[in-house]
Amino acid sequence: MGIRDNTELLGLYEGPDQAADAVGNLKEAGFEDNAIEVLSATPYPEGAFGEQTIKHRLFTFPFAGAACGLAIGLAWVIGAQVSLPIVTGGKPIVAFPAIIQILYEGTMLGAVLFTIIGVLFESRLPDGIGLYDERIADGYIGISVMTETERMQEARTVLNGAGAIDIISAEKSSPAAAPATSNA
Amino acid sequence: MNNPNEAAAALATVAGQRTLVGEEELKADGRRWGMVIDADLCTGCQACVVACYAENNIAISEENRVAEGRAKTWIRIERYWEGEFPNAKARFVPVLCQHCDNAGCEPVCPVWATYHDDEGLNVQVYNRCVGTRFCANGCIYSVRHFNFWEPEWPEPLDYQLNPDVTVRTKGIIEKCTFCVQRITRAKTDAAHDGRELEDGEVQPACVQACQTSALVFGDLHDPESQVAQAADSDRAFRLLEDSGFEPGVVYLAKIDPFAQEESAAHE
Amino acid sequence: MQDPVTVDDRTVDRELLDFVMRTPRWFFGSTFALAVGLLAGVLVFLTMLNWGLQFLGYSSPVYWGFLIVNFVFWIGISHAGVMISAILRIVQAEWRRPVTRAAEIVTVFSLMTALMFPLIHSGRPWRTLYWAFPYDWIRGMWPNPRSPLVWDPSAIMTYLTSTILFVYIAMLPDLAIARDRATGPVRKTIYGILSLGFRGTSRQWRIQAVAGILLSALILPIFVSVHSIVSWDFAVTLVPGWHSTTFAPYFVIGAVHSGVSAVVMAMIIIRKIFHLQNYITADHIDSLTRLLIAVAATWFFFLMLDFFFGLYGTEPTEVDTWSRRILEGEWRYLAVIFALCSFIIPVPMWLFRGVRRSFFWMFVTTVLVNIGMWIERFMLIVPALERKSPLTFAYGDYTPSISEFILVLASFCMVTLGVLVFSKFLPLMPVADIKEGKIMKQEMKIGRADVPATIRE
Amino acid sequence: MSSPERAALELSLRPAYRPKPLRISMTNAVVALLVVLGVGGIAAYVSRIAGDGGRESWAYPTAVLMVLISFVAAAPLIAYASRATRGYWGLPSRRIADLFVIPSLLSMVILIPVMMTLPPLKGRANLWFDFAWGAPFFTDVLALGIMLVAGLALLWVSLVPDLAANAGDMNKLPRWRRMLLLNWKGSVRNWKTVRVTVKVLGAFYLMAYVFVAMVLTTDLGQSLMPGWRSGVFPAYHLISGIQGGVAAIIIVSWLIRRFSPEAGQFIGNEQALNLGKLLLGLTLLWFYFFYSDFIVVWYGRKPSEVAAVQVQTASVYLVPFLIAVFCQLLIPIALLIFNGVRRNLNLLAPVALIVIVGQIFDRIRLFVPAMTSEDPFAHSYEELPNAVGPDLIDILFIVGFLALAALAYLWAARRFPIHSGWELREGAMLREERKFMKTEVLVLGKPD
Repeated sequence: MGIRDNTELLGLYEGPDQAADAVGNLKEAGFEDNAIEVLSATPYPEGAFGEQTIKHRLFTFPFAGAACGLAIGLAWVIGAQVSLPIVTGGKPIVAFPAIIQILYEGTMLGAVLFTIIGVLFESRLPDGIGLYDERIADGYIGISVMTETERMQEARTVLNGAGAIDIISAEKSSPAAAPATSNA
Repeated sequence: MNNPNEAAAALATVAGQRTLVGEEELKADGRRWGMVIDADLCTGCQACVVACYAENNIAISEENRVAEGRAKTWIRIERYWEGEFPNAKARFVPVLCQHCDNAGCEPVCPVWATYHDDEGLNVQVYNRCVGTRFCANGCIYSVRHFNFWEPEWPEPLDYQLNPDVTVRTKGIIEKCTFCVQRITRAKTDAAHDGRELEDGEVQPACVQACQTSALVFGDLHDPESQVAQAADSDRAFRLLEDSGFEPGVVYLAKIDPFAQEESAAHE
Repeated sequence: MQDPVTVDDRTVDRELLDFVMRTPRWFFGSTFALAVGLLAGVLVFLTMLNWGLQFLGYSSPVYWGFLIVNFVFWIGISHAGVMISAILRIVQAEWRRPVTRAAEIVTVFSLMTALMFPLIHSGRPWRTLYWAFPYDWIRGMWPNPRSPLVWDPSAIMTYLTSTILFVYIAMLPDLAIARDRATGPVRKTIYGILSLGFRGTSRQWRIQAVAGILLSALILPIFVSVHSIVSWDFAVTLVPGWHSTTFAPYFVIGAVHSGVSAVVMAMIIIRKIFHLQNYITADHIDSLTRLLIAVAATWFFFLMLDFFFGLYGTEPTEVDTWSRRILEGEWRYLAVIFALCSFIIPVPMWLFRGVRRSFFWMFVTTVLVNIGMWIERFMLIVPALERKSPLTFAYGDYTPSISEFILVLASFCMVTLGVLVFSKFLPLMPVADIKEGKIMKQEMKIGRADVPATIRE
Repeated sequence: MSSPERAALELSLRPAYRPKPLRISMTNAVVALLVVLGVGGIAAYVSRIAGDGGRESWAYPTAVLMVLISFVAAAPLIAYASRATRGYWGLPSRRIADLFVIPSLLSMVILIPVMMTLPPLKGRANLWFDFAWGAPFFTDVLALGIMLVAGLALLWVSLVPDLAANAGDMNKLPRWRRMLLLNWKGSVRNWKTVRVTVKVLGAFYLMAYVFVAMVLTTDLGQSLMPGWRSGVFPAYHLISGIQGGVAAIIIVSWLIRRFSPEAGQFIGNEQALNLGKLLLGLTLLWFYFFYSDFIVVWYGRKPSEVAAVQVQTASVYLVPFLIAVFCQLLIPIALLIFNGVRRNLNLLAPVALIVIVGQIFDRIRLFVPAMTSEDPFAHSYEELPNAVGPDLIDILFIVGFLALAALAYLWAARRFPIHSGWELREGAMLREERKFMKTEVLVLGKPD
């Protein structure tokens, strides 16, 4: 998001419909899809604002994690028994029926951890520089557009055209992660 | 199914492994310490119990401890009554750690504190034990005892502690070791003199103390040994045999001529 | 939904985050009381650390007692939370929304509490800590992977870790809301950092939805494995009454039985003390209870399996154990209480709609179920040990000591305290989720009838 | 909205729709083949009855019986599940599942002679503890009978509205048919009756099925085999049965979509996806129940139990066991974790077929050793027995009865509407596409 020579504009809208119009107008004005972000305090059905459909590779993460987890588990369990090969209860040194549990847990743990990483990565978190405004929490919809500085004016007019109650640019508001002190 | 190890071995083959403790492996690496207890000779005199206390630094238990069921007796004489009052008969069964091949106590220990050594002993490693007491649950003979407190001896008994045996701290499990300290002593002596260990050279305290020599100790795999010959008897049986624990302690059934007469009379 | 929802959102946030933002007076009192209870347990633990376990009621051959029972009980409770939220997320049941977070939090804290008990009750806890985590690896001395007591920590750790992460991920949007609603720079900073700068972009919402279902699908198998492994602590031994192949599914479904009841109980309490009458309604309790009926029936089936196949072989030791459990001494009274509390009284009552929709009766019945299930674990574990083998000389009796009761009490205090403190500082209600429900809700007209309808994600 | 739902929706708009019985555009060769095989099966059955082979000779027939109990009889449970949870995905599968009760009638035919050959209960482990009169013969036959009757009743009630729709003018019908159709007027009362009855009967069928699974697996399996004593086994049988049931439904749905364009239009990817998920979950459960049985025995190492497990898995019946494990667990999981496979019925059907094959071998490895054990009164195996292979008659029996089951289902499918039109219409009424701001969303109604 924070590419240096680009500026981010955040327009606030009272209702979802104006916001949706704003997205449409921005597209018509020729701003590319992935420059437009819709900010809302509540999840709306996918594509409700006509924004671009999200592509993600979240489903590949658990498989990778499971593989790693299984490998580590296998290494640990086999290693633990071979490095200390003492007989207990007449059981084999490497007793597979007895170590399935640990392999299983290792696999699942790996899968979960990778999924969590995947979730953070896919939703672009942590994010300390994106524009934000507390009024969004009140149900206002924010439309953020990322443009080159010279097209800023144009974007501003488009956002205003759809009836933005307020427009924030990078200077005016502070990043979301920091204690936001805005004029809500 | 005569030999559960077969089954276990076959089962383990499913897991791509074969058990290391089947009969044949034990034969392969020689010794298998074992004991024969002749119920016919046992008089229930408890000498073995006392000897065990003296040899192995077992903390003395006062009445209330015994009442709590927390008395530590590595070997105990179980006395059962047979028949109704006028002709009731006492039966004595000395029970100690059976040093099983398929012990239920060994695999459940999370820290390898108890395992099977290559001479068939069921070893307890006090330093590793963390006192989960899982092994005590796994043992169907209930011969594993837990140290609920630091061991204490009333005067002057604390002067007779055996220097060869560690005093177990609180919070761990302890049990009969077949007097492993004597076994090692004998082995080192033999090695020092550069000779083989002879049969009967090693005697646990209980065996030594038994005046009717109802207890015989030795190497079950050496066919000449006393214990092997004693074990090879039609009276021989093992405690709770169908559990498949493969105990190293063999019992010889009591001979009771009168009982036979009675049963004959019944027929 | 066309007009701005500003006012609504304000009020929703205020009502749901009320307890986080403003502290009622009773909070301090109750926290203090719970802390005292917890402290009593800690004192008992320290005493045992110093003078050994002689203060517990254990004696040969009953080496496991109240503490392990309590361990199993809390593991059981911990199963409901994630099970409920995961299953409801997967089937996209609308009424899940207010329930999920609270259920997961109950899971987290009961798991932590359960984890304490094997440590407390082991002879040398300071060493026990070693093997919960691989230790001493320089000397090649690792834990024994063949021991069920090593399977246990691995399973519980996995479950705990994934549950906590799951809760955190699902909580990001609410943390963001808390950040915006918070007054005062300190809170703002903390929530701001915790929320990782979540802005609610459409991508973030999308991933939230996907992650919810994906993580649920991953956690469900873990949840099944945990209690199965706990049950194998008992089943792999040859103790008659423990050595039963039924144990794994029986423990799991029993855990769900007690756990879902616990969640219902918790929801009713939360509704009362946090004034969430508008958000937790009779419908939620009703739906949860329908789930409970199915669970209870399944549990009963497995109980019967365990019972019949315990007597099945007509092996004397097994039969002894069972007669000990349900016929002898004080055990028979316990058995009666158990049967009444965990099945006979509550389940038939739940069949009536009136009971399902009355908070009072649901509270009573769910408390009964949990009493019953605690006793069930007690009956499963202890009598079997008292009559472990045919060697009658090795018979023993078990009477819990006062210190065991204190520890059990302390465990209850610990869980309650945990949930209370959490709900003080973090949003216990999934605010964003509930708001989403408002948008998803639709009306459908069929003829003259209005049918409640929802948008299918 | 995918095409099947649209089709259903259009139906609901056409009030005069009559759900048609299945018209399969299939060559008669298949039917002829099935008939021939079926005749062979009947011949084998007769020869078994005639011959005094005793218990051993009924080993493989018992396996067939348990297969019928497993995936054929378990299929209606899926319909109940989808009704109880008001699952939209299950709508087209409901009648398909209900019809499976017709082939499962065959199980009774096999059960009766098998029960005749069982040794007396006294002296061997059993569920009846000496105080059930007429056990096991009477009790088991009764249990199975109740289950089948419940299944038939369920099928009949759920059929009533469709049959009525097809019957045309009720007043012209003979009296008995009107009675059979409950004097259907389509009144609110009629509908309420049908809805409630279908759910109640479904629950009842579930209970009956659980009980049957418990007693049959015990009387024909555990109690005959020395040392086999596993409390979880009935549950294992139950779960694997339901797994097979789902597989069977998948196969039938695929056949319908492949061979009958008219009926096939209701079966879409949504059903495939959900059935696939269900199959995956049940496959995992299969492993769970198998393993929780195995680990306890393996770890406990009680010789009697170990020997029993060894007979079923490790040594004696190793081959059928491995086939079962691969077909019921490994292959399905390896394929079903991919969404692509689950969503595509053409890929799902082969997996389902594999599962069914695996199940047949699984039942063989479980029940043949039990039926052929020399001494059911022994506490444990003295030494491991030899595997008993099927002879020609057994093979005829297996193939023949599976063919008969297929024929029975085919007959039912051609005789009755293959989709329960009323439920399809109800479902279609409760789902609609709406415009939500800039996007189309699917709205589902959930009446209470």
